[in-house]
Amino acid sequence: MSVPKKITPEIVAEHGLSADEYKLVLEIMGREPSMTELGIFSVMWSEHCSYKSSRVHLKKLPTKAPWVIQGPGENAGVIDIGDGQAAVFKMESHNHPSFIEPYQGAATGVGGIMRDVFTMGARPIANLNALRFGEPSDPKTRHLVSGVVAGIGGYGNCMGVPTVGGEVNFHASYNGNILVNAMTVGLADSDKIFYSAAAGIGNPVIYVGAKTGRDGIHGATMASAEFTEDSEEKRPTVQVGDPFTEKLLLEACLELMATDAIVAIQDMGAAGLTSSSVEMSSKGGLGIELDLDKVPVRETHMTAYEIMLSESQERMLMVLKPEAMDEARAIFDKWELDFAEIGVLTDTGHLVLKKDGEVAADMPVAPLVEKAPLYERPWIPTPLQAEIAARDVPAPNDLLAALKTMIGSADLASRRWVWEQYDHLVMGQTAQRPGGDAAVIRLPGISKALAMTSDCTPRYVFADPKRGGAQAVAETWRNLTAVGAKPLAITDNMNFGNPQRPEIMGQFALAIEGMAEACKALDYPVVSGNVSLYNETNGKGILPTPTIGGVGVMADVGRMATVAFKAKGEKVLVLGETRGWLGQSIFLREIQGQEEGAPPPVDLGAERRIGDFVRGLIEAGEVVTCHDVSDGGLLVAVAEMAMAGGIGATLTTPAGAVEAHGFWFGEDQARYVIAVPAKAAEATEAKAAAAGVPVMTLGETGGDALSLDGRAAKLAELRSEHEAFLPRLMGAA
Amino acid sequence: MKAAIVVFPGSNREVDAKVALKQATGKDPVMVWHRDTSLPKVDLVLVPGGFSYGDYLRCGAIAANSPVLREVKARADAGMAVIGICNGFQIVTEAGLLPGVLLRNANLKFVCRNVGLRVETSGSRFTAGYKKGQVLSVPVAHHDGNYFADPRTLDELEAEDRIAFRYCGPEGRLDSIYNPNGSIRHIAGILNKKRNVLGLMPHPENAIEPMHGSTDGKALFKSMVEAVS
Amino acid sequence: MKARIHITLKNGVLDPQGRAIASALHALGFSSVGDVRQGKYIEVDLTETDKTKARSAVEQMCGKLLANTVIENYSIDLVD
Amino acid sequence: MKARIHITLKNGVLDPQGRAIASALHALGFSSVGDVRQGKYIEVDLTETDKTKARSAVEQMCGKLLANTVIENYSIDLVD
Ligand SMILES: Nc1ncnc2c1ncn2[C@@H]1O[C@H](COP(=O)(O)OP(=O)(O)O)[C@@H](O)[C@H]1O
Ligand SMILES: [Mg+2]
Repeated sequence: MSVPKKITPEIVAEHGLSADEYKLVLEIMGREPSMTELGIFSVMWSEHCSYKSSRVHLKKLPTKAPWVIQGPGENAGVIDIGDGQAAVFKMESHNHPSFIEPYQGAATGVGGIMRDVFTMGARPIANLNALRFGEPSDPKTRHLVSGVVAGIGGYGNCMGVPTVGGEVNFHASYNGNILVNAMTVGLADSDKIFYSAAAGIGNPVIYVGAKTGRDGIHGATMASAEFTEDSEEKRPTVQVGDPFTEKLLLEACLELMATDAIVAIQDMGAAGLTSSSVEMSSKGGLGIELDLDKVPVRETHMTAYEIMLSESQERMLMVLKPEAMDEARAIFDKWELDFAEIGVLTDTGHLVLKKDGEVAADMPVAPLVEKAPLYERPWIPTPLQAEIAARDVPAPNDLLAALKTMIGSADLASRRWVWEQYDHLVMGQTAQRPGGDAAVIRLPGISKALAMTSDCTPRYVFADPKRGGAQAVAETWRNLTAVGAKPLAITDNMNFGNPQRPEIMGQFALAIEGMAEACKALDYPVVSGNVSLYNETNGKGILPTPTIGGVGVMADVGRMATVAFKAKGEKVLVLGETRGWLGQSIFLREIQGQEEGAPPPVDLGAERRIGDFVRGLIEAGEVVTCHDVSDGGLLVAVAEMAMAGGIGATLTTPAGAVEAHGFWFGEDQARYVIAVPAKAAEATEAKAAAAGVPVMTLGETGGDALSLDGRAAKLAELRSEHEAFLPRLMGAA
Repeated sequence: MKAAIVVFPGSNREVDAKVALKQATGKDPVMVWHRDTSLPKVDLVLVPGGFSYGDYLRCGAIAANSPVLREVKARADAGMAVIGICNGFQIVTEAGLLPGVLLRNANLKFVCRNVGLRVETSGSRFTAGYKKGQVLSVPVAHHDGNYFADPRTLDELEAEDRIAFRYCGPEGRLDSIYNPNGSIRHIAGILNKKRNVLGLMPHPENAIEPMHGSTDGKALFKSMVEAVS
Repeated sequence: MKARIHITLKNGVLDPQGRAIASALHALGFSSVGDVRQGKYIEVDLTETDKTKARSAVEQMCGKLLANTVIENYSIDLVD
Repeated sequence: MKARIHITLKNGVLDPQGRAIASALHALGFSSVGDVRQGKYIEVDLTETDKTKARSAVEQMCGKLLANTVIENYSIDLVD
């Protein structure tokens, strides 16, 4: 048992609390806190739980729309998708754990986000993952890629949830700090959503799932050494995931949710029993009393401090109706999971923890939450870079040779090596597999489907955070549109450096501004999200990476569009304006070796007009082949369509266009390439013109090569360049 | 035809299998929980894919020792049809209903993709709907599908026409580049001596409608139904 | 009592894990490495205090569940 | 020379496999079984004949590749 200890400034600092914050603790408590109480403050006031640096900015994001059932603030966002159904989704980071132990770090990240979604009453139907690694040549990269991908697959595959999409980038700024962002989309009945607000004084508080061990205890260095009797070896702070137990927990929870037993439910995420019990009671405006001796533990002599701060995985906290206890217990028995009544809701407004007959903590809940520090940290805007005109960028001798280099480069190469390690087909509803613009998952029994994607172009955000923030949102919207879905809402994962540096805080503030503008213009609110700060090593931040996860819906999966060319002799058109924007382009970086210039402007009005037009064509069944234009520009987009379909194309640089390399490799936004039967092309062009959508003919499908202005590259050759990068990097690993 | 699907803690393709059986039979199969000690009277038991008991220890080993499997075994010995898909193949193999074992994939990685499958025999109630030599496109999704048995067993399987499917290229050619897991002699599925038990790694239940990109799995379920009616 | 159980692949059974480890070690420059075989090591705590009974129980555990005797051998050490 | 390497989970690290094995053994009626922990057992053939050099090489192999020292411990036996 813990010896009452004098709390020194060192102990306070080790708990991540500033002197001012500790003063506030003393004020709230009216006395010196116990170690357990200090631990709880430290967790609740951490950046992760309190959003103390980010909250003032996050408030600027639009979160409402008629179809939003639950915006940010719960375990996951919920949107109405019609027919009495709701999509429940969120994205979360596991960056730091994944760098230390890539397999378990990534695996437990996936486990955590799935719990967030099924806590709301939804069955997870798809997972996505957005990954950022250091340079391919960095000696650690290979090990990290291999472990992270295996960990994501290891957890998701075992859960039987298909992993259908994501993104992978490589950049030196992530050498010492990779990003692992995992997203889960779930499906629920819109009138059967479960929330975390506790209610009903006297109702029992139930712990279910796996046992509590000393996993990942915050501040483990000092806390465990001080408080455990056996200090023979330094405790590892990484958590080990057990997807099998989580699968049982999922099935047991969903079975219980089909009954009427649950008053409130909350998963034990990063801050374990602490944040779950505090959040449930604070949302319900109640007190809560827990008997920590009743918590199922995996190890002997666990202290109150350790039990409250443990980050053991695969656990949930629930408030049940007393009369439903037996029924609930039977369900958890069936699934062979722990089920323990560990406490009760009270009218005291206090969190009271008992351990070994003593009171280990007694603290008011409301101020713990409401008085959490909130910082308006100073920030400075990112200096903007000059625009780069295509004519000022040297043209390559051979556009097709440049294309080959680009599609074989780290950021554009095929991700097949990654997604083939993920079961992307389980559940039998995968209508669009990884490799297209967005994944599409049909809903069981009907022809409706959800489309989902994750996107961010960190180099744009770095060069111009506001533009980059808007671009990330717009790109997800475009990717959903390109398969024929109506984009409904987003989740976000804000990965940034140290917020105490004004230039980093500037990136954050401006990226949010850009995102907010795009969300508003596109009627595309934010319903959930996550913030991960302090992503830096040796004072060098990562590229600012606000990863966006978008979800949309389509009425008829039979009309879904895919990127693959489907027939010979079709006309290839580009919709949207091509101005040859080479600043921050892949062309500039991979061919000219420059990471420079202003990123492409995002015209949200054009974005919406053109996207709505394209979606209209797809919904009308007039277009089944569509690909948005993003990294690498037009020629890369067309090459991807040709490789996917196994059908080539003959292209001609339009007369009067900008410089050819600007035209083919520029990264102007709000563009889509479509292929339509030759006889329909004229009508499509006329419609586009009528809708104010710029349209241009690029060429015609056919053959087994991509020909451009008389030169040709065989598809087989392009494909082998495109497919080679990851297998080569990863070797036999 | 009446069919049952055995569900273990950690099974995850039982619903996919249910949909496929329903499509073929017009009826919902009975779902049997692993703790059940008796099986309903059925013509077919399907052991589905997934990660029974987390695939801990060895894939399928813990499930193979469950009470319900003892019952499945007794029925199979009496001639009832049993099909084990993926984890189900591992389970029935561990239970001794089929010879050999499924080792970790040769490159140690999970693999999910469509593979070419060559039908090696149409002489079974499972494969009667295919022509010998026909090439199918069916997905695999597994970490441990690397079939292994000693040469004598393999020769026996071949001599008795008990290899049901082999991994192959689009034209039916056998080559290690088409083999997703390193399985010996490119074996993807095998039959028992009495030909009433089939184990296979690929997922025919994920190739039964145009949206799946292939409907080549349908005939397998149809054959099983026709065999009893 | 505690049983320490080693489970190893029989001779002639392909060992993909062992092979992969060997080639990874070679790639790391460990040129003196020859064959590598990977097996399992399981520790089982037993309340049984009689050594003969304990051994026979662990034998059964191995035969029934812990090892797949088609491809694996096992060996048992008992320690107090 | 041959190195026999045992890789086990550190104290306090969750061992889902061990737990699953324990409950499977209970279900099979082995009631005297308590805790079960699963580790790896790796045999590496070495052409190196000098014991000291061999040990230092195997130490390196463990640290770099064979064990995940964040969550695992290892021990090495050398035999001729
Ligand atoms: N980590 C990953 N997991 C699964 N799928 C991925 C992953 N990374 C990329 N993909 C898939 O590869 C395809 C190409 O990705 P990307 O180039 O980022 O697409 P886009 O440029 O259209 O956003 C997409 O279908 C995407 O979902
Ligand atoms: Mg796209």
